[in-house]
Amino acid sequence: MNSSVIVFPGSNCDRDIATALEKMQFKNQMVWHKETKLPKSDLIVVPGGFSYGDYLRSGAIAGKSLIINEVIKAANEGCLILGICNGFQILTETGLLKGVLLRNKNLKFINKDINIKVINSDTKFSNKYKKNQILKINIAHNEGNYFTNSDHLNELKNENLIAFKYCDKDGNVNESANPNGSLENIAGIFNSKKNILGMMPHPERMVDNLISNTDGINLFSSLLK
Amino acid sequence: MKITNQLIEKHGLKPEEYSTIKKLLKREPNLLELGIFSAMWNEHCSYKSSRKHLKNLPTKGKKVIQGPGENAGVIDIGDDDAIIFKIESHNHPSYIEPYQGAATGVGGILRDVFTMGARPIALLNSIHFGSPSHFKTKSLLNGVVSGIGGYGNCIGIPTVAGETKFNSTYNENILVNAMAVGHAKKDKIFYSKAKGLNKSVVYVGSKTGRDGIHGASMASAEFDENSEDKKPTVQVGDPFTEKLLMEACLELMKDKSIISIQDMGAAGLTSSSVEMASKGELGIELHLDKVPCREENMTPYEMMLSESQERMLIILEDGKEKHANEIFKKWDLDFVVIGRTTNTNKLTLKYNNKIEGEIPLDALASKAPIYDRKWVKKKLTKNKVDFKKLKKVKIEDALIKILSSANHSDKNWITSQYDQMVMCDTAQKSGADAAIIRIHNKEKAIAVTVDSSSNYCKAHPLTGGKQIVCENWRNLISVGAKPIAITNCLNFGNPENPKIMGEFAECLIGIKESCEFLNFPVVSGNVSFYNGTNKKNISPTPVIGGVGLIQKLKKTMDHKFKKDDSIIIVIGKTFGHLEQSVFLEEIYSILDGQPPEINLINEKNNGENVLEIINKNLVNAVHDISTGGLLVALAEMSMGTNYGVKINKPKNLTNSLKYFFGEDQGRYILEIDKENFEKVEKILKNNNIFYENIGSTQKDYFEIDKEMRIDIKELYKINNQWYNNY
Amino acid sequence: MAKQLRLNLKKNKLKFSVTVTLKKDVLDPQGKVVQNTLQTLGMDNLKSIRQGKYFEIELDDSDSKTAEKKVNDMCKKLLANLIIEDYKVSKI
Amino acid sequence: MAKQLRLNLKKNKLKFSVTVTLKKDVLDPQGKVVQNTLQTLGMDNLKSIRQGKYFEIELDDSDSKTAEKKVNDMCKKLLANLIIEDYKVSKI
Ligand SMILES: Nc1ncnc2c1ncn2[C@@H]1O[C@H](COP(=O)(O)OP(=O)(O)O)[C@@H](O)[C@H]1O
Ligand SMILES: [Mg+2]
Repeated sequence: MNSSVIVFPGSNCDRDIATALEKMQFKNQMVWHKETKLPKSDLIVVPGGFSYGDYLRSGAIAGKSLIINEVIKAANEGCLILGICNGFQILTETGLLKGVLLRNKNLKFINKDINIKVINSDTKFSNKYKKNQILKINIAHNEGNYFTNSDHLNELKNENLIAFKYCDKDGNVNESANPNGSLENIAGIFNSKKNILGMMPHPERMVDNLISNTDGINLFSSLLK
Repeated sequence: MKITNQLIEKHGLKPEEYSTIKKLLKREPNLLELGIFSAMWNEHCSYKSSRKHLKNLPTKGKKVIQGPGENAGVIDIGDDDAIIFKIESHNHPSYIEPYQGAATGVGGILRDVFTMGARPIALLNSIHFGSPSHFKTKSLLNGVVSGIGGYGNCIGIPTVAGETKFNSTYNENILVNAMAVGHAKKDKIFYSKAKGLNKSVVYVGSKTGRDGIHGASMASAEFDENSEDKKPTVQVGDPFTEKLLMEACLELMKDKSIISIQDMGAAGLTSSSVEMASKGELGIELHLDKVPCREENMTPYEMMLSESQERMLIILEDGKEKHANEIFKKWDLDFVVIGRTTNTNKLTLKYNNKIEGEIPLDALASKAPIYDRKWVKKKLTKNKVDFKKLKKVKIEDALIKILSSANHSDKNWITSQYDQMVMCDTAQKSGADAAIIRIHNKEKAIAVTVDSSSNYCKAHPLTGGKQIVCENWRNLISVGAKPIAITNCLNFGNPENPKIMGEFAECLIGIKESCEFLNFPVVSGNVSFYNGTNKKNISPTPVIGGVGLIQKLKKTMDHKFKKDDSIIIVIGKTFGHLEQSVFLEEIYSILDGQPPEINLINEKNNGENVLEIINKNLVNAVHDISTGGLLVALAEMSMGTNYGVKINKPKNLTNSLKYFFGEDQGRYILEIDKENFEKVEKILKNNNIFYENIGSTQKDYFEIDKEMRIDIKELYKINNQWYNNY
Repeated sequence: MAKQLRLNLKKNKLKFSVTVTLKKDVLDPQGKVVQNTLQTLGMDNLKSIRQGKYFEIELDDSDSKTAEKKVNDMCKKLLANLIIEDYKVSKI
Repeated sequence: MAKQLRLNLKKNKLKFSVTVTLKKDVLDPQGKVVQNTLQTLGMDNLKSIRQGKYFEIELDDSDSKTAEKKVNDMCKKLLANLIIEDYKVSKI
């Protein structure tokens, strides 16, 4: 499987995701944002970090870069797109995913391991997980507070487009398990065709027991199927 | 412009120093030259008060590739890997503007490390605030923590360890020390020494603005009638640009384009150009009209003294300009050839080809003043605390009071604001005795930690100096790392005061003794004097940053209890030394007495044995005993796990408070499986190590026989309240 | 003289201010925290506070109409996220 | 009637806008990046852009003088960092 990781000035999880992809036997390429052509890829990853310093609004400026037009084109042709953290923010800024990521409700950067629940395990990104499976996974962001209008929220629910929700270690989805104030504890969503996944937690940080755990591996192995 | 006495004073120069300048120049300096002397001869750049004492520190060793004198220290960790690290203070700016002050402190120390060719892999910090009840403390804490996080998170380097302390001695002068650790290939280390004539001197990075022009800001009325607020003394950090600068430099470092490279830190363009040229025994000529400026009409004076962040000076090999330029253009950074190396041994500054200033380099560097300042020894107090006179306190109540205090509360509120995981090599995060960072794609790892102890250093600087090095060593040992070398940030008051100078001199003697004995050399550091106000200096606060090596990281060692019913032993003797302890400070507000003694022989033996036991896989958890003593350490091992302890009451000590809260040095707590106990015992006996079997772990409860019993969840709660309630 | 004038015209600097604020129905966590803080600092009678962004934009343009249009374009294209934010341009 | 009036007076809502901008000569990293982006997006003639903060503050106060003083206080205490920022209060 061929993957491409888009690198913006200020991306800083690009090496991490590349390491994880290579570990999972993807054939990966890094793509600099000024390039105008994407290599042939089955998966495009928009990585985490602080593209353009998160200045103005996180993801806003990367959303205007040259390469993004190619990503949009590829997305419309059905290519799989994964946006992690800042990548998720960028995807919402481009309109590939609906909604926005606002400041965390406590106005602080949050880095910790939290739990999420797999809501839809019937997608290219999540088929190796079980529905309602609880994962322990790292988050690290300033703006992860997902918000969208009620029409879109209904669409997310009715069409099973919510990928993950924040929960406690027993799987309860409630206010106290919500780290950042996200609407309905949403941690990740799909677009309506389910070829695009945006998520705040970092699966690439959970592929190595010595460093953390391996709860992120199945996301990558799902894609390989 | 005429150089008046007032102008000289405003540049922080003494009349005698000015006479020396005239002698060295054989004429009067002009304003630009005066500014340059003031920048190079100030304490921060010249180390004029400290150099004499720093010279005594042990800086060599088998593993030392580069000791003090370069941007950062370099050690050998085997194969072709080197670790490059340094700590630096940013105290004053952080007090004025905590967010930006702390942020630019992080930015500055990162540049010191990647200048030498290292990719930074970890950030640490040591932050000291005034009393929590002081009206400024809360906003300073908030600002500093978010500034440190803001910079490190954005640039994408994990902040993995640190220390946070509150003490009224810092009410008017907080401390913000930042440490950066990087990894490089041994044959790809870059130095600042210039070589070769007529080489291009290149300016890269951000544009120069009027930030932090020092001396000048105060004297500005003299040469610029346009008000004070034109010249901000606090710089604003731009981590995004720094990230680009770092990537661009590391990219350029891949081949052989760079002869020498130096970041523009304090005194910006002045110190970087002077250092490069004087180390290379060359001259340097700069064309200031070429300097990329952010503001209009900047004068040569302003350009030379600006402390704008995120800039570097590079001397390139012939013909590499185009290649280098392309790299910096790719990263959207300024790249301008602003000068050349010369054979004049002078710093020559031109603007539109007219000479604006010219100074022999040795006048700025090797002939800068060095002072042998008066200092007095601190007498070791004979005062003992009379326990009979103290109000009785229950062990449990004392423990709870300590665990819920500002200084001993869980630091989660802070550390969750730092990205600790980015780069995916953080094997052990904040919260442990030392953090562990794996070398990317390798089996080996390094351990890093920072420590200080201002109470001990205040009470007796020599003992305190020894102690901090030992504590740092212990923290590295506790996670299974072999300690290799340290960096130090020496935060002191006014060196012109013989008492303060004495604290400095004696702390350094202490540091030297420990470092020598433990074979734990100093490879880099920073001195920060003049902390405090005129009348009130801060307690002496040297901060030690240590690096250790774990040859093969198969699993990490930490201090959390792992199992039910394992044996708990204490290595090292417990005498019950309570003077200068947290117990006396927190419970009785007593600050009198001697700090605990350091026995370097025991320290070394105990540490080496603990390391052997860890390496032989015979132990589940290890924790050094530091402030708070045995009981606090045991509580730290229990909280957040499912296992507490059942401790036997001490038999041979009359006072159990002394036993449980005494801060005798050189001690470790080990959790050992019953089936491993014999093997451990054998090692310890063979090596004549004193140890005590004090009890065992048990589920859920923290218990001292017939004395106290409390649910560890309760302890955890108590330990996690302070920050959230503050 | 005419040349001089043209030069002046060309060099005409126009300055605009832009405020970008969250739409009414979007939660403003930042504003809320600032409000709470101010209230604990003893600012009584504070009814509400909302936070937004502010830009000062200078254009080298001779015509204020086209310049203003350009600034509006900048807002739509980049400065504001119209899903959640409103903006206002004024000449200063 | 008199009572009614007083009530109204008391309920008088006063609205202020506050802009907080970085002092001249202080680096504005955000503004710089935004400016570059707008320029690459083809916004010619853009001379400079600086970014700041904007607040809309409502007070329940009867007297506009004291209200304005309060807002100024807020700025000094919390909204602006006078070391690097300037602020401006206007009634709206
Ligand atoms: N400002 C900080 N930044 C990062 N980590 C911190 C900070 N302050 C404290 N810590 C972490 O909290 C833990 C406890 O600190 P401390 O009590 O000083 O440890 P020790 O006594 O072992 O030196 C350590 O793991 C330390 O790294
Ligand atoms: Mg420790």
